[in-house]
Amino acid sequence: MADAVKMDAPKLKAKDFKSDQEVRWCPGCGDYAILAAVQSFLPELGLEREKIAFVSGIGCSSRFPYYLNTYGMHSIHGRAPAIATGLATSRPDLSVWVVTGDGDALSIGGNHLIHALRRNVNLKILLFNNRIYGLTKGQYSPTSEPGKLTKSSPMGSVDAPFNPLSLALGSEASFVARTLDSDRAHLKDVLRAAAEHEGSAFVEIYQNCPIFNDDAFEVLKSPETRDMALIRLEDGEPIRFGSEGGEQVVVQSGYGLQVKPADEVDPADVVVHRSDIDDPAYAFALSRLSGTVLDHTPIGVFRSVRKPTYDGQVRSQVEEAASGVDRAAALGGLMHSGDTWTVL
Amino acid sequence: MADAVKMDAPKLKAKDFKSDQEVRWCPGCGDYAILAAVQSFLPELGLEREKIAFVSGIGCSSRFPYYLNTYGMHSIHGRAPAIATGLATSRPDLSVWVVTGDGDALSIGGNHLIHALRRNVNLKILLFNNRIYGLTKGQYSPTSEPGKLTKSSPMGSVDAPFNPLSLALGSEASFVARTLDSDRAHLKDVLRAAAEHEGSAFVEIYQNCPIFNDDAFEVLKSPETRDMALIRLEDGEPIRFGSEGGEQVVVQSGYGLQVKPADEVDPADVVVHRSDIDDPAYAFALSRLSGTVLDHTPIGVFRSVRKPTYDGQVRSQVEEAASGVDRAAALGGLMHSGDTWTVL
Amino acid sequence: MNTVRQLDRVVIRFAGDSGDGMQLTGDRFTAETAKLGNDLSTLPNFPAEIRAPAGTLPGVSSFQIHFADSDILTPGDQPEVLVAMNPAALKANLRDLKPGGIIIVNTDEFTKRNLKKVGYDDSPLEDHTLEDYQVIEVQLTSLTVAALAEYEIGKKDAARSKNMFALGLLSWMYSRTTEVTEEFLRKKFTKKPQIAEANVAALKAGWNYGETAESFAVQYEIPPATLPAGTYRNVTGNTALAWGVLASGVASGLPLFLGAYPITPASDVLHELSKHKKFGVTTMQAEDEIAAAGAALGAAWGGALGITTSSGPGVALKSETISLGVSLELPLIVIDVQRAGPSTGMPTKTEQADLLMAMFGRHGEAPVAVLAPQSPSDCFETMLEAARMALQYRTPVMLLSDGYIANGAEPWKLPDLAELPDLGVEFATEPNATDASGEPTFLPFQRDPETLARPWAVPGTPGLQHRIGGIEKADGTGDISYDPANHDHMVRTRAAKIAGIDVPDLAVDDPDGEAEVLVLGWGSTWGPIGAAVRGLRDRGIHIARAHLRYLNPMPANVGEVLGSYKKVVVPEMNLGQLALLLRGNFPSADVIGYNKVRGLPFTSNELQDALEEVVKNG
Amino acid sequence: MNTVRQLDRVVIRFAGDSGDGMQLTGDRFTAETAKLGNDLSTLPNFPAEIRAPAGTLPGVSSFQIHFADSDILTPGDQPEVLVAMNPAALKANLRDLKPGGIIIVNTDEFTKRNLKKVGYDDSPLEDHTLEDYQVIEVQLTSLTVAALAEYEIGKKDAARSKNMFALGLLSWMYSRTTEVTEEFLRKKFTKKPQIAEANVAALKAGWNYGETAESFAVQYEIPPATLPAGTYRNVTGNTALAWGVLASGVASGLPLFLGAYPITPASDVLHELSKHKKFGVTTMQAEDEIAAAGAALGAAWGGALGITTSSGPGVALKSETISLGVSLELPLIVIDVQRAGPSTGMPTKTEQADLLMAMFGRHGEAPVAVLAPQSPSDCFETMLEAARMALQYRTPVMLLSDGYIANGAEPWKLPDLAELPDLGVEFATEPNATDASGEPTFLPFQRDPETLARPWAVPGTPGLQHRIGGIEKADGTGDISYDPANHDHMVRTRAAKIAGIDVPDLAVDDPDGEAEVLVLGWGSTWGPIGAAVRGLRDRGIHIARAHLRYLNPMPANVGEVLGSYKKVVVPEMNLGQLALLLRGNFPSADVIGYNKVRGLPFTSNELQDALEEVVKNG
Ligand SMILES: Cc1ncc(C[n+]2csc(CCOP(=O)(O)OP(=O)(O)O)c2C)c(N)n1
Ligand SMILES: Cc1ncc(C[n+]2csc(CCOP(=O)(O)OP(=O)(O)O)c2C)c(N)n1
Ligand code: SF4
Ligand code: SF4
Ligand SMILES: [Mg+2]
Ligand SMILES: [Mg+2]
Repeated sequence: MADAVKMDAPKLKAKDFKSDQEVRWCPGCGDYAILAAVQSFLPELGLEREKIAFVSGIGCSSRFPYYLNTYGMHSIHGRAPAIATGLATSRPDLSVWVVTGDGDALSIGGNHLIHALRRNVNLKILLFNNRIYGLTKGQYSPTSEPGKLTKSSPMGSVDAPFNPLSLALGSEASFVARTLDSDRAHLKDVLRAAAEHEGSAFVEIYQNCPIFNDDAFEVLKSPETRDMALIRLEDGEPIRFGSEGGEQVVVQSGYGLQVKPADEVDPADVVVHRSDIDDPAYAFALSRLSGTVLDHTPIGVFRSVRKPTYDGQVRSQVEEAASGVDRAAALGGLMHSGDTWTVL
Repeated sequence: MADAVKMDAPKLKAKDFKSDQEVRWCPGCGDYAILAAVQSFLPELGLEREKIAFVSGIGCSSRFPYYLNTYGMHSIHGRAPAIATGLATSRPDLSVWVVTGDGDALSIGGNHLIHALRRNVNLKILLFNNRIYGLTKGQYSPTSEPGKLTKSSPMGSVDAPFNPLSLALGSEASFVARTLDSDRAHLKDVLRAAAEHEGSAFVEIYQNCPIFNDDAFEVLKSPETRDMALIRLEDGEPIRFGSEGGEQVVVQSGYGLQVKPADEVDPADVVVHRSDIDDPAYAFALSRLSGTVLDHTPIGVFRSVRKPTYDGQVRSQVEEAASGVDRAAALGGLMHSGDTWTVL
Repeated sequence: MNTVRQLDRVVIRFAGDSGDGMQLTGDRFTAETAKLGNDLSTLPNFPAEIRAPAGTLPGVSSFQIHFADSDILTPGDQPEVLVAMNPAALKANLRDLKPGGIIIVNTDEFTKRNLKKVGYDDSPLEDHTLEDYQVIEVQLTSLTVAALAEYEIGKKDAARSKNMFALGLLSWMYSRTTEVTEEFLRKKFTKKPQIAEANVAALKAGWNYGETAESFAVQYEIPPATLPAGTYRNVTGNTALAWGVLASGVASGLPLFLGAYPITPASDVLHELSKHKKFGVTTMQAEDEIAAAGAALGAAWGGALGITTSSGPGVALKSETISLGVSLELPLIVIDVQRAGPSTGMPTKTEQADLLMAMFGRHGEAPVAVLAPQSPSDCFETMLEAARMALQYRTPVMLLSDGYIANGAEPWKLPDLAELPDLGVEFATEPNATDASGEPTFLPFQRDPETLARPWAVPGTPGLQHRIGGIEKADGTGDISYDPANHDHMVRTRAAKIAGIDVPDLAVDDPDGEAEVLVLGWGSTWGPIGAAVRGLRDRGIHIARAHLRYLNPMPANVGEVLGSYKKVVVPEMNLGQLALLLRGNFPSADVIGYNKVRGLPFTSNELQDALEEVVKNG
Repeated sequence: MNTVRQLDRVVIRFAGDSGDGMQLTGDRFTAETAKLGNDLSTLPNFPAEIRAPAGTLPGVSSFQIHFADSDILTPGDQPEVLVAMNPAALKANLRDLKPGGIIIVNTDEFTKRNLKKVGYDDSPLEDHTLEDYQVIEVQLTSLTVAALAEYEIGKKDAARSKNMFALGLLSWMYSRTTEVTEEFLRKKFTKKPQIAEANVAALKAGWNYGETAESFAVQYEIPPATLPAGTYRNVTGNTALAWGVLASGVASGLPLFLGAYPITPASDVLHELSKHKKFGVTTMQAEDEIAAAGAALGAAWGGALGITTSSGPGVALKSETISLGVSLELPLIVIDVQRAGPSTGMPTKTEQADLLMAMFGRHGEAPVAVLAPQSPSDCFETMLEAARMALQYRTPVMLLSDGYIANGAEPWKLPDLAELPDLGVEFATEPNATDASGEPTFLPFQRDPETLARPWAVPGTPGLQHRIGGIEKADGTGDISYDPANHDHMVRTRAAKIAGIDVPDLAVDDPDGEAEVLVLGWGSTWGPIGAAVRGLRDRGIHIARAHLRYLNPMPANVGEVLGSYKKVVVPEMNLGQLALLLRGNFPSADVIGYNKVRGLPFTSNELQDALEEVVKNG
């Protein structure tokens, strides 16, 4: 949150963040769970509702702002980070959130996303990744697995997908995290960390689209598979996961990371997670543990480092220049500066 | 180069690649050196001139195609990768090159660049990075160092820059390299490697703009400083550089890389460069050795791995489906398929 | 047996929840109707973009079919029969129903809970709501479940076949046979014969229910229409467009390249073409609309027929790239399947408000050809025309379809493919000039004196290497030129090239030549205008009509046509865009706009009233 | 002493290599001229975008100044005096020079090598090329170097001051004093006094050379003009625009947010505003034009005055975002500094061909206000007007400047800032309605009955939380609505809001009321048209004139004005864009276009001829 956002907690409840609009996603859509988690998290911000603004693009996910009793803008496809940058830069008193989808953020909106991240604008960007275009009824997206059969790829998609976290890290993102629609507690933890981060916070939320890409993240959710697939990152803790008898750990391998059975590894060699490493190489390596295949998928905060924010610096330049200036007088001064002459 | 491009070398010379247009960059512009290097390299492609197409965007650098006696398109700002994708996908017999600038490729054209790279379209993308907007007379660019004073940033730019190689790697680029306008031999080596690579080849060329950003890369060029700053990557070789008495080596440090005095390091610990490592984490770590500060700047091929190309796969789907098909007959068949009825 | 009554035309609307399979039901009824030889026209209506919860108003999906014993032009203004699968479907569609019309309701769904979901306090079946209609109550769900008792499928699955029961019932009512659908079901579910048979059983049960139930006093017959001889199929505008693209490939012999980014209601063109790689179509789902247009232009440079499809917001984004196409003088077809705007607007609703953007939505003097299909099947030929213009004149062409045409369907007499136009292109392969020293040379901007088209020398052609770009170029050489006179010349030449595109004269339909009022439309208003004109003439009112397919350039005789009528009425689903162009170009014509911007096609009734008003009162 | 001759007006052009400092020279001559009380108008002409090699034709840079003893309107059609610093400058500018005009050449640069660079086989100083002119040969370089011999600077550096020598010479010729420039040089080079003094010395040497050299038979005097009393400065259009933005901030009390992406010829507005952070201006150099417009819109939502600046290609890219602005009904000012198109066109050249794009270049019915300044200084007030419209009506506004206005300069009588309009905005802070249950509520689309503007409740306002978006919204509540009647209503309401914007009547200048022909222009043709009209009237020809600042909506009396003249001539630097709008809206007017698309402003001579033709021959 920007410096100027006040944190004198009003006592609001989740229900205070519900708007009067009927929620219109398909039954079973992961967006419902995310909405509920966000509504139950927002009181923690300690802000009056009017101090919060959600900006979205276009997509199922981008309907999100309508359902929150905050200020909201449902803008146009892909442009939310740009619009939000204008808002956040000119309004340090607001907590500005962007809600976007894998198509909205990574396809048409890719440029605005990477630029918002490199600038480190004080935005919390929630990317609902269902690995499909939901709203336009099921085309593959930049995160769909190669070979995916959709209406626009009847012989299988041939586009190699992005790894959103790698892309964010390659774009100099200062905060990068991943979480899951179905894990409310984890989702809230990540939102909290994002909100506390000063600068751009990029949060990928795996979101199920039961209609066009059902069970895309089932391996991370099903009791049979999740323990062996989901890696919960905890700062300062060795990276371990797996079910009883199948404990796994993450170790360094070359310049990257690798999963190994715990019993084959000296505990001292297990990677201890640290999100505050300045060099993004570690977080990048971590982002490569999973991609389109979710066998070993870390969730949590990959990276969180302090860097100057774009909006903060812009404002301090303006404040420095403008402090104590009488605009009207200064305008007169400007206009009369340099070569002028008088006709009597 | 795409499979179908024939390599039955005609005996062409650099001068055969000169067009009849007068070259119009400012005196001393690094673009001249790059042009000369490219003209002297092109005969090595072993292609007739008509089999080569250069597509550029807008910028000083983007005037490049005019000066080559090949097919050329000087398109619009930022869109060259998209246009070239259409050409490369439909014309496997051509060798397609993109010439772009740091503003063209990374500012307005960022999205097309990252998508071309993730798709691994068979394009050779040459990014002339002068860390400034040349054509529009000197505004800062997405690679300008923070604090840069320009017409649009009179109090110093506050935008954190991209590291173009990190961005490319975060975009799943299969070939990533860097070279220097002033080092013709190295430039040609890198162009050769790019041409030989099947898929997208991303080449950053540091280019001096004497008018608006003079000597931006002087530390890499001046005899006093270059030995201690420039790191020449050679596949299979330990990464060493530095002038006599000041030998430096690169070692692993955490998940990243670090420069150390050679005499403090066990030779076995010196990183041996390999561009063919599948995990991009190494190349990414390498890309972090320098950024806006050029103290330790690797040049050469950072990464070169084989991945399926977008255009190749698209074509094989079309070829598979279309082989032996009589289009006219098939159209009749299609139109008469399903529910039809006849009125007599 | 029941009474059989002869009708000349009927409009039926099937309505239910998105999950009820109404589109399939409509589609099957259409197939049966087509087989019977009726002329027909259909219109699906999808819910807004996201699937709303079951049973709610926003979740209602419907399909309307108009069929008759003579040729018809629209899917009908008002349904006479409404099949309502649940309370939401009833509520959402009731106001459109003709007074006195028939309502067939699935009473099983009229539960308290479902009624509440749509704000009915009391069941409309029990109060006065439906007083003015003939209501036929059928327990569609339970009858279906009962009929399928012997199949080894769960109750829930069985209930899903209720749409087939409804289809069977309606088929009986309107004397359609069910064989086509039986065949279809067996084919569709080849791998699940159990499901196929259950559906067939439901279908038959519905038919038999009509035959036996007491509730159905009358059965109707609509004799076949006398249509021109030929083989017909039903086709939507988007499919016809896609097939027109394929046909353009056949007719030109060129490879096809579609660059597209999904957007409602244009996505289906991408989907359809993606299926037909065997025609040498490359489809690229690009990262955005700009890239889609750019890739198509790149492919066009390389000698393909480059096409890009989108709807308003996406077409707006392509403006700069289209302007490059104008400057490069390369063929590029831009398809805009218009939807209601501005901004995101109403994405599933139709509109004609992108005409002026198509004409003028680019910086600088950047003229392009613009044309518009008038009906779903007409998309095929219009697409061929767009390809002809683009290829022959080396220019971007804008094709303006709309949501109504895109999703609506009508019978289409399949064209004889042997008569496809020859769209073959001669690529430049040789120098076309000599330079100062007498050497042969290639001038990429030396034009064909007739068409003003420049030569198209694709990369790969030996000896013709040249450079093109968006900066102004010297006529002939194509070299960068800042010469003032050259720029003026080039601006005028590009304009003259477009103005000189060969387009057929505007045909006027004025049977007895006594009309004083002309109604002039463009695009999808063709059907409603035609129906309205027919209605007026049936009542002895003289009115002339004409429909503009070619919006830029307009046919040479437009001025003359306009001049021969006292008044020209121009109905448009916008605030008067064609009207502005007509007034601007033919100031002496008395142009009267009729404009509604409701996201819906005109009804022929409202048009009849409006036209009559002009004819009577001037 | 030489003869002194009185002149009433002179046009001088300084021309040299890009490296010769011609812009500075022109600028200084302008300052001296302004101080003397002449009215003046200037026009710089830069080489195409990239610096060409020294001494070549594409590398020529020039600066033209027209000054007179009475008020003038243009920088002059044809220079009467050409200062040519090298052969390229001579060759590039010669054809513009008035027959009989004076050429001052720097003979030092007329070397074989330099002559060859521009294709002169023989020196034009020695053959018949310059026969029709008065040629004054000066060894500018060597005289300068000689004059600076005593300064401790290298010969090369000394030679660089030759522009100051030339300035001194011209100052003497036209009886200007050099003090202003001396002061300027000393200030500019405060940190390098050596350089300052060298330049001053060169300047004085030039002046003295004129005073003493035999070659100069005549010295000229141009008496001061009688201009309205006040303080004046010279101002370019881009600077006046930027200052207009600052003034809009003062007048509205709002913070200012500029989102921009560099592009010729608009970049200077960004540069100028970047310098003035003390006015509370935030300038963002965005990643592209779409982001620039988006950020400005986001800032506008947050309560800033949001502005985005670009030129044609960039404005085309903003279309979709502007359409969102139309739908959201938020203030947004879009400045298009037009340049020659289509596509990249001729970026450094002027044109007026974006008018129809400004009007119609968006999907759907997306009306915006459009207005255009008529001269460099007029940009200031036009910008204030744009701000008024945007803020009061909550709408995007397009301001169409062009390259001619942007870089051209003219004296500007500084406005009295106490008389700035009050552009204060009342943000919504309280509920504006009651809901069904009687509770106070906020309806973001409940409009002001007068202006039809909706309330502007900025995020952060307690209790007024609401959501806005690009999907069609119900009037009043702003909730998503697909209701057909509501859409029609909203489309018409947005149109009515723009149509209802309060704009002053069009003023007609028709001194004796006897004119039958009206010349109607817009934008930067104001000066040339004015000069042409003056010329005609001087010759006793009756002609009326009017100039449209407000292009959408047009003033209420436009129809009436057009109707009172037999013919209306509309000169435009495009193929007839305003003419189309006028014909379309006022079909009974007889509109005659006069169109040249050469990347250059009209000359008043050509306009005079064209207008005379219409007056005489109808
Ligand atoms: C300019 C533009 N292009 C295309 C569209 C159509 N469109 C709307 S949402 C969308 C993609 C949605 O995918 P995603 O961002 O993944 O969101 P989801 O629906 O899956 O949540 C597309 C292509 C549009 N509205 N505007
Ligand atoms: C749509 C559009 N926006 C802006 C411009 C103006 N413009 C031309 S080149 C350029 C940036 C050039 O910088 P870079 O890409 O780094 O190339 P360089 O000139 O430095 O080689 C800009 C902003 C344009 N031509 N088109
Ligand atoms: S289509 Fe998918 S993402 Fe969209 S609302 Fe339905 S389930 Fe959710
Ligand atoms: S401005 Fe810079 S980059 Fe452009 S041509 Fe001149 S020196 Fe080269
Ligand atoms: Mg998605
Ligand atoms: Mg650059």
